[in-house]
Amino acid sequence: MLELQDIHTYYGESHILHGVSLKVQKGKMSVLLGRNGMGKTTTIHSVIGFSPSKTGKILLDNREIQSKTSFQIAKSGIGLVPQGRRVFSNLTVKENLLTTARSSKSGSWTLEKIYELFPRLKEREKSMGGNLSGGEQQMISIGRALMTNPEVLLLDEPSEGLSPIMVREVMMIIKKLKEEGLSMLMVEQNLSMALALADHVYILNKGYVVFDGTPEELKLDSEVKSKYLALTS
Amino acid sequence: MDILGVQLVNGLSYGLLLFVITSGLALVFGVMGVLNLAHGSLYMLGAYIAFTITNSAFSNFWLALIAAPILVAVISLIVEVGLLRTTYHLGHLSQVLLTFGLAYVFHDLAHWIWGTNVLSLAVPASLSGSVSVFNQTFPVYRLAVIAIGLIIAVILWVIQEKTRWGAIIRAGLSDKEMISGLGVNIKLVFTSVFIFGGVLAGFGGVVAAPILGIFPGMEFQTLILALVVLVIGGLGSIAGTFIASILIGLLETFSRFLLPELSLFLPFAVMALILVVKPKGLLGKVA
Amino acid sequence: VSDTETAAESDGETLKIGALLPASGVYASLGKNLANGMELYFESVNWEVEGKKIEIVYEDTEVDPQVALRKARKLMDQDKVNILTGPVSTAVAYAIRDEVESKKVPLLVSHAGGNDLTRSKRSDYIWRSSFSSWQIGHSLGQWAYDNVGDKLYIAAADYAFGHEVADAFKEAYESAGGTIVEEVFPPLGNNDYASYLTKMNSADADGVYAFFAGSDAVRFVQQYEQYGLKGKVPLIGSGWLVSEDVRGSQGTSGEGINASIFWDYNLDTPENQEFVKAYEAKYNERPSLESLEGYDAARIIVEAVKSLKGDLSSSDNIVKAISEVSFTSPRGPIQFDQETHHIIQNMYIIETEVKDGKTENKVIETIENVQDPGK
Amino acid sequence: MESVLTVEKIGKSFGGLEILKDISFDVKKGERIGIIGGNGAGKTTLFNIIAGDLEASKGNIFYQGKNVMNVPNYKRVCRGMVRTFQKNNLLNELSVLDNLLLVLQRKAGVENTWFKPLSKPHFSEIYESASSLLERWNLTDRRDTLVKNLSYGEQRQIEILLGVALEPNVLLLDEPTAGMSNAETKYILDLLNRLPEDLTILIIEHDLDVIFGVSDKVIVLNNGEVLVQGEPSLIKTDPRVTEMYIGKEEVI
Amino acid sequence: MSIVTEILILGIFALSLNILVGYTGLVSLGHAAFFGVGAYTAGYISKTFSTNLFLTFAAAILAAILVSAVIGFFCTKLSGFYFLMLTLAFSQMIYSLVHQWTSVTGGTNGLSGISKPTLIAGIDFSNSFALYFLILVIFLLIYFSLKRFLSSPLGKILVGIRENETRMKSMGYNTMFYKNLAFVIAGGLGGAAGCLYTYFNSFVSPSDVYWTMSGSVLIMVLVGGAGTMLGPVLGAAFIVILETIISSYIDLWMLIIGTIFILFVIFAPKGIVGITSGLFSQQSFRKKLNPSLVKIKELKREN
Ligand SMILES: Nc1ncnc2c1ncn2[C@@H]1O[C@H](COP(=O)(O)OP(=O)(O)OP(=O)(O)O)[C@@H](O)[C@H]1O
Ligand SMILES: Nc1ncnc2c1ncn2[C@@H]1O[C@H](COP(=O)(O)OP(=O)(O)OP(=O)(O)O)[C@@H](O)[C@H]1O
Ligand SMILES: [Mg+2]
Ligand SMILES: [Mg+2]
Repeated sequence: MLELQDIHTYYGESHILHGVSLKVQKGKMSVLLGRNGMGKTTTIHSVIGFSPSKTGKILLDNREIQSKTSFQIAKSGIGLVPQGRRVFSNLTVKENLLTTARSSKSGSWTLEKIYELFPRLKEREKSMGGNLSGGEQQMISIGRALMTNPEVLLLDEPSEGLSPIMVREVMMIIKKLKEEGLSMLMVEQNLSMALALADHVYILNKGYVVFDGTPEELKLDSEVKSKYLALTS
Repeated sequence: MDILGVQLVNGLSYGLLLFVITSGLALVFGVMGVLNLAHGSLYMLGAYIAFTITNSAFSNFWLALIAAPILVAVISLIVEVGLLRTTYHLGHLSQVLLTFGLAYVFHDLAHWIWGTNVLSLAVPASLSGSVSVFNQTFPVYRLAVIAIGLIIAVILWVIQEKTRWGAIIRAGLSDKEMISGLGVNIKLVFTSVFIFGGVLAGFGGVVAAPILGIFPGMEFQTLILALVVLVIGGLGSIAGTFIASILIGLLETFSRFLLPELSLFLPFAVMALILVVKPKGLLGKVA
Repeated sequence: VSDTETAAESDGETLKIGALLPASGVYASLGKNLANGMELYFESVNWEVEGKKIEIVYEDTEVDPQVALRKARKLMDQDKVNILTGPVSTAVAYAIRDEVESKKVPLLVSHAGGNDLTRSKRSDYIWRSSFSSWQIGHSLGQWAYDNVGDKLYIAAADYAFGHEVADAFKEAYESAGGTIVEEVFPPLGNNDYASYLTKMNSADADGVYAFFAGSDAVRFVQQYEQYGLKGKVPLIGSGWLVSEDVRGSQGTSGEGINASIFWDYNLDTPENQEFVKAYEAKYNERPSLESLEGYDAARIIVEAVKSLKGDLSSSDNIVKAISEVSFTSPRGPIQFDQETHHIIQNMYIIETEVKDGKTENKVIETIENVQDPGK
Repeated sequence: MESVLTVEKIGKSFGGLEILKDISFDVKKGERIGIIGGNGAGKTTLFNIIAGDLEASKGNIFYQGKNVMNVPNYKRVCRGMVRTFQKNNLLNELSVLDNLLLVLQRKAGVENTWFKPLSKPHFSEIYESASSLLERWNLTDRRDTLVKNLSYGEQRQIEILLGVALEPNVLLLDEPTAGMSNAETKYILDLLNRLPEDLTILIIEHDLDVIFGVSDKVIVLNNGEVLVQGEPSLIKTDPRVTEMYIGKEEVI
Repeated sequence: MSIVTEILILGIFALSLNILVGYTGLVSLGHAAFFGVGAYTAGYISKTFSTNLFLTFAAAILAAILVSAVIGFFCTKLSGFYFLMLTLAFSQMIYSLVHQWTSVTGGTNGLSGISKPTLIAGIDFSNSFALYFLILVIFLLIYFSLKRFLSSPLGKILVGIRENETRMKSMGYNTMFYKNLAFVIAGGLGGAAGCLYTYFNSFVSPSDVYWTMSGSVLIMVLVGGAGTMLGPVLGAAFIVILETIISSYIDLWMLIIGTIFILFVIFAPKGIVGITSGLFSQQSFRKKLNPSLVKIKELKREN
C-alpha cells in the first residue's frame, strides 16, 4: 500500500535519513522503532511532505507521491497523527474534528463515532483545543486524523500522554481499523503496545534501517533489542 | 436635543464608514495573521481607480463601485502570490515590513499616475440629495453608508462564524503545516482571503471617497485610524471591529462637538485605556 | 525634477539657486507649482542674467523639517548655491533659519507665511516675497463687519498658521466692532467635518470665517453644502478655501464664498493676463497662487542680479539688491519693507460664482499696499 | 519529618466547569510523590497552581511553612520550587548550552551582573558545571544545536535537565518521560533515584513503571478529586484505581 | 561630515530601539516618544535656562527615563501587536501634547534658534567639528557600553525573554522587571539621541515625535539586522545615505526605498548584517547566544 524506497532526507545541511526503505501492506501495521533522535519522525514527515526527501521514491498504491505537496499527499488518502499532538489551539474541540473532515469510500468515521470512542471529547466539545489536557489533545489528534477517512494512517507516538486505560482503548481501535482494511505506519515507544499490534517491525538507528522483520523475529533477537532499543530482558 | 440626535447619526455614519474601511484589514489580520500595512494603499487605489472610471467615457459611480474593487483584487492577487507568499515562513514581522515597503511603493505609484492634486468623487444623483434628520439637513449618502456598513458586517460575520471556511482559516493560523498535512490547500485559502481583503479595501476606498476625499497621503491617515479600530476591537474579531468602529465614530464625533482640542488625542487615549484594562481589546480572545 | 545637471562647483559663471520645495508628501503639488512658476520666468529670460547661466538645484523637503534641514545643508555646503528659495512649510523655514544665517546664504522665502519669520525670527539674510498670515487674516476683518454681520463663527485648521490667520482676522474684525461667537480648530488633515458643521448650523452667527487649504478645503466646502449651511449661513475665509487647485474638486459647492487673497486668476491687469497666457501656453493648465509666487521669486532674483551687474561674490550685496527690488507683478505692485523684510502688496477680496456649471472667482474689492506691522 | 509542601482544599473552575475540587495533601521533605489519574483529571492544573502559573479559585498552598498563594511564580522558583512542563517549553531558537547557561547563571546568583560578558574566562564555574551536566546527560554533542532542531524526545530531556539543573528543594515533574525512548526513560528513572535524598519530588506520569519505580507515595486523582492516596503497593491493588485508571488486563 | 554626524545620532537611536526589538523581542512603534522628549527637554532648557552640556544632556536623559518608566509600566504588560499598538498610542499622545502645548514646544512650528551646548562658560560647540567629535565620543561610549551590557548575564536574560517568557519565569526570573528595565534603558538612550539631535540641528520639530519617526527607526533596525550590535548602525547609515542621495535625484524616492525594503524582506531577512555574516562565516556564527541568526520573536496572536 505504502512503500518507501531508499529515502534520503536532509534538514538544511544535515543528512538525517540515509536510504530508508520500508513497506506497509494493505490492512497491515508496520511499526517503526528506535531511540530518540534516530529519524522516526523525519521518516513520517518525508511521507506526508513536511520534510520532503531529496532522493528516493515514495509510492502510495504504486503511485509516486514524493514530489507532491502535503495537502495533495493527504488528499490522496494519507492521514496523520503527528508527534506532539498539534491540535489547533484556537479552534473548539468540535471544530478541530470537523474542519478537515473528509468522507471517502475507505472509511466511515463521523463526529458521532469519534465521540462514542472518546466520550471525554464530547464533554469538552465547546472548549478551545489549546485549553485541553495533554491526553485530551491526543484524543483530538487521533480523532481528527480518522475524520479524514484515510486509506493509510501515519501514527507518530499515538499513546503519548494517554492514561493506561486509554492506551488500551486506542489499541482496540487500531485493531479494529486493521480489520477494516486500513493500512498503518506507526512510531511508538510503548513496546508492548507496538509489538502487540505490529505485523512488521523496522528499527531505525541514526537514519539507517538496522532491523527489518516480524515482531516474533525481534523478540528472539536479543542483540538488536539491547543494542538499539536498550532492552535487556 | 435635536443637535445631539444629529450628532448621533453623524457618529453612526462615520463609525460604519470606519468599519467598511477597516473590515478588510481585520479580516486579513484575523485570518492570516498578516498585519497588512498596505491596506491603506489598496484603499487609496480603490478611490483613485474609481475616480478614473467616473471621469472616463463611462462616468458611472455604480460601475466604479464594482470595477474598482475588482481591479484592487487583481493587485492583491499579484501582491500575495508574487511577494507575501515568499515570506510566510519568516514570521509575521516580515510581512509587516514587506507591506510597509509596499505602502511606500504604492504611494509613489499613485503620485506618478494621478499627480498630487486633491480629487473628489461625485456621488450619483440618487444619493446626492439631503434629507431632514432631527430637523436638520443631512446628506442622503451618509445614510447609505450606514446601510452599506451593516450589510458588510453581516456578510463577514456569516463567513467567519457560520462556514467551515472560517474554521479552516483559523486552523491555518494556528498551524499552517499541520492543516496542509490534513489535506487542505492552505495556500489557496490564504490567497483567496487576501484577495477578499483587497476587495473590501477597494470597496472601502470607493465608498469613502465622496466623504473623505482623494489626495496624496490619504492612505496613511486612514491606515492609522484603521489600526486603532482594529486594536480596540480585539485582533481577529469581526464583531469587535464592528463595535470599535462605532465606538470610535461616536467618540470622534462627540469629542469634536464637545472637546475639539482633544480630538487628536482621544482615539489614542481610548485605545491605550482599553489596552490597559483589557489587554486583548474589547472582544479579543483572552489567552 | 529637471535641470539638475550639476555644474560641479559654483564657478562664478552660473547663478546657482537652491530650491527647497516639497516633491512628496501633502504639499507636493504646491512645490510643483512653485517650480513651474520659477521655470516659466527663467525661461522668459533664457535662463541667463548678466551673462550668467541660471541653474536651479531642487531638493525635496518632504513634510519634515529635519529632512529639509539636511537638504538645506547639502545645498549650502555641497552645491554651494548663491541663493536659497522655497520652503512651503513655515516649520521648515524656521528650522533652516539659523543654519542660513550662520552660513550667510540669502534666502528668498517664496511661500511659507508664518508671521514670526519677518518678526521675532527676522534675519538679515531672509526676505519674504509671498505673504504673511497676518496679511491674509487681517485683510478681511473690516469687510466682514461691513458686509456679513456683527457675529461670526471662526473655523480654522489646528496648526500654527491656522491660528495666526484666525487671530489676525479676529483682531481686525473685533476692532471693526464685530464679535466672535465661537472659534473651533479641527485638526489639520481632519477627514470629516460633519460634527463641526452640525454645531455651526445651530449656532447663532451671521456667518462663518474659515481657514482651510488643500484637501481640508475641499471637504469643508463640500460638506458645508451637504449639511445645508450653504446659502443659509454666509461663508467667508482666506483665498485657499476656493483657490485654483481645489475648486475643481469642490464642484459648485463653493458658490457665494467671499475670501481675501493677494492674487487671483481673474485679476484684470495686463501683467496678470500676460502671465496667465504664458503659463497656460507652457503647461497647458491654469497657474495657481504658488505658480505666481514662484514666478515672482524668480523675477526678484533676476532683478537683483541685474542690479549687481552679475557680481555674486558677496552675499550681503545680494541681500541688499533683493531688498531694493520693486516692480509691478501680476498681483500688482510689490516692494519690500526694509524694516520687516516682508513684502508690501495689494490684497483682494474675491467672490466665487458659478459660470457654465463651474466656479470662477471674481475680484470685488482691492485693499492697496498692505504692510505687515512686523510685531 | 517536617512537611515541605501542603496543599489545602485547592479548587479550580474554568468558566462553570469545576476542574479541581478540594484537593488536599501533605508532602514531607524528601518524599517522592507519584500523581496519576485519567486524562483530564486535573493533574497538570494542580501543578500549575502549586507552581503559581495559575491562580486557584480557592484553597491554600503552604511551602516551607509559609502560605505562598500570593507569591508570584518566579519567586517560588527562587525559593526552590521548580517545575517542568508537560508540553515542551524551551528557548527554541537558542542552543542547548545557552538554555542551560541561563539556568545556571541564576542558580549561581550572578544574573544581575551587567557589565561583564557571560563568557568562559569570566564565569568559568558556570561553564564547567554546564559541561559536566551535558556530559552526564550524554548531550555533549548536542551542546551547540539549537533546541528547535532537536528531536521531540531530545527536547523532553532538555526540559527535565533545566529543572534538575536548578537543584531545587521541590521538583514538580509533569510527565517527564512521555515521548522518551526506553533507554532514555531508564536513564531518567536512574537519575531521579540518584538525586539527593532531601529533594522532594512530585511526579505526574502515565508510565506506571516510572511511577512505581520512584514513588514513596502515590496520589490518584479522578475528576478533580483525590480518589485514593497511599503506598504504591496499596495503589497497585486498589480495585478503584484499576477500574478508573489502569484498566483490566486484557490479552490483545 | 554633517551626514556622518546624523548617522551617528540616528545610530544611537536605532541601537536603543534594538534593545527592545532585537534583544527583548518587544517590537515598539512608539520609540520616537523618547527621542522627542529628549530633544524637546534639551531644547527647552537651552532656550530658557542654561546651555550647559552636562545639564542639558542629563536632563534630557532623565526626562526620557521618567517618561519611559511610566509608559513602560503599562506597555510591558502586553505583548505582540498589542504592545506595538500601545507604544504607538502613547507616542501619539505625546505627539498631540507637543502639538497643543504651544507655549513650551512651539506647536507645529517647533522650537528653533536653540544655541549649541556649552562645556564651561565661554567654551561651546558652535564649531561643527567640535560638535562632531563630541557626538562621536558619545556614540563610541554608548556603543561599547551597550555591547558589553548586552553580552553580560543581564543582557542574556533579555534574549531569554525574547525567546520564551514563561520559561524564563519558570527559571526564576522576574521577567516583568527586566522588561521594564529594558524599556527604560532604551527610552533613556533614545532620549540621549534626541538630545544630540537638538545639539546638531539647533531645532526640534514635532515630526521628531511623530509615528513616522518611530517607523523609520524601526526600519533602520530591521534593515540593518535586529539583535546585533552593528546592524542598527549600518541600518541608520544605509537609510540616511539612501534618503539623502536618492531623493536628490529622483522625485519618486519612496518608490525606490519601498522597493529596497521589499527586496530586503524577501532576500535578506536578517538585514545587512545577515548578508555580510553569510559571506564571511558559515559555521562559527551558528554558535553561542548569537542573536543575529535568531529570528525576532514572532508578533503572534496569542491564542
Ligand atoms: N528542523 C530540524 N533541523 C535540523 N535537524 C533536525 C530538525 N529536526 C530534527 N532534526 C534532527 O534530526 C534527527 C532525527 O530527528 P527525528 O525527529 O526524526 O527523531 P525521532 O526518531 O523522531 O526522535 P524522537 O523519538 O525523539 O521523536 C535528530 O538528530 C534531530 O536532532
Ligand atoms: N484554561 C482552561 N480552560 C478550560 N478548561 C481547561 C483549561 N485548562 C484545563 N482545562 C480542563 O481541565 C481539565 C484538567 O486538565 P489537566 O491538564 O489538569 O489534566 P491532566 O490531569 O493533566 O490530564 P492529562 O493526563 O491528559 O495531561 C481538562 O478536562 C481540561 O479540558
Ligand atoms: Mg519523533
Ligand atoms: Mg497533564
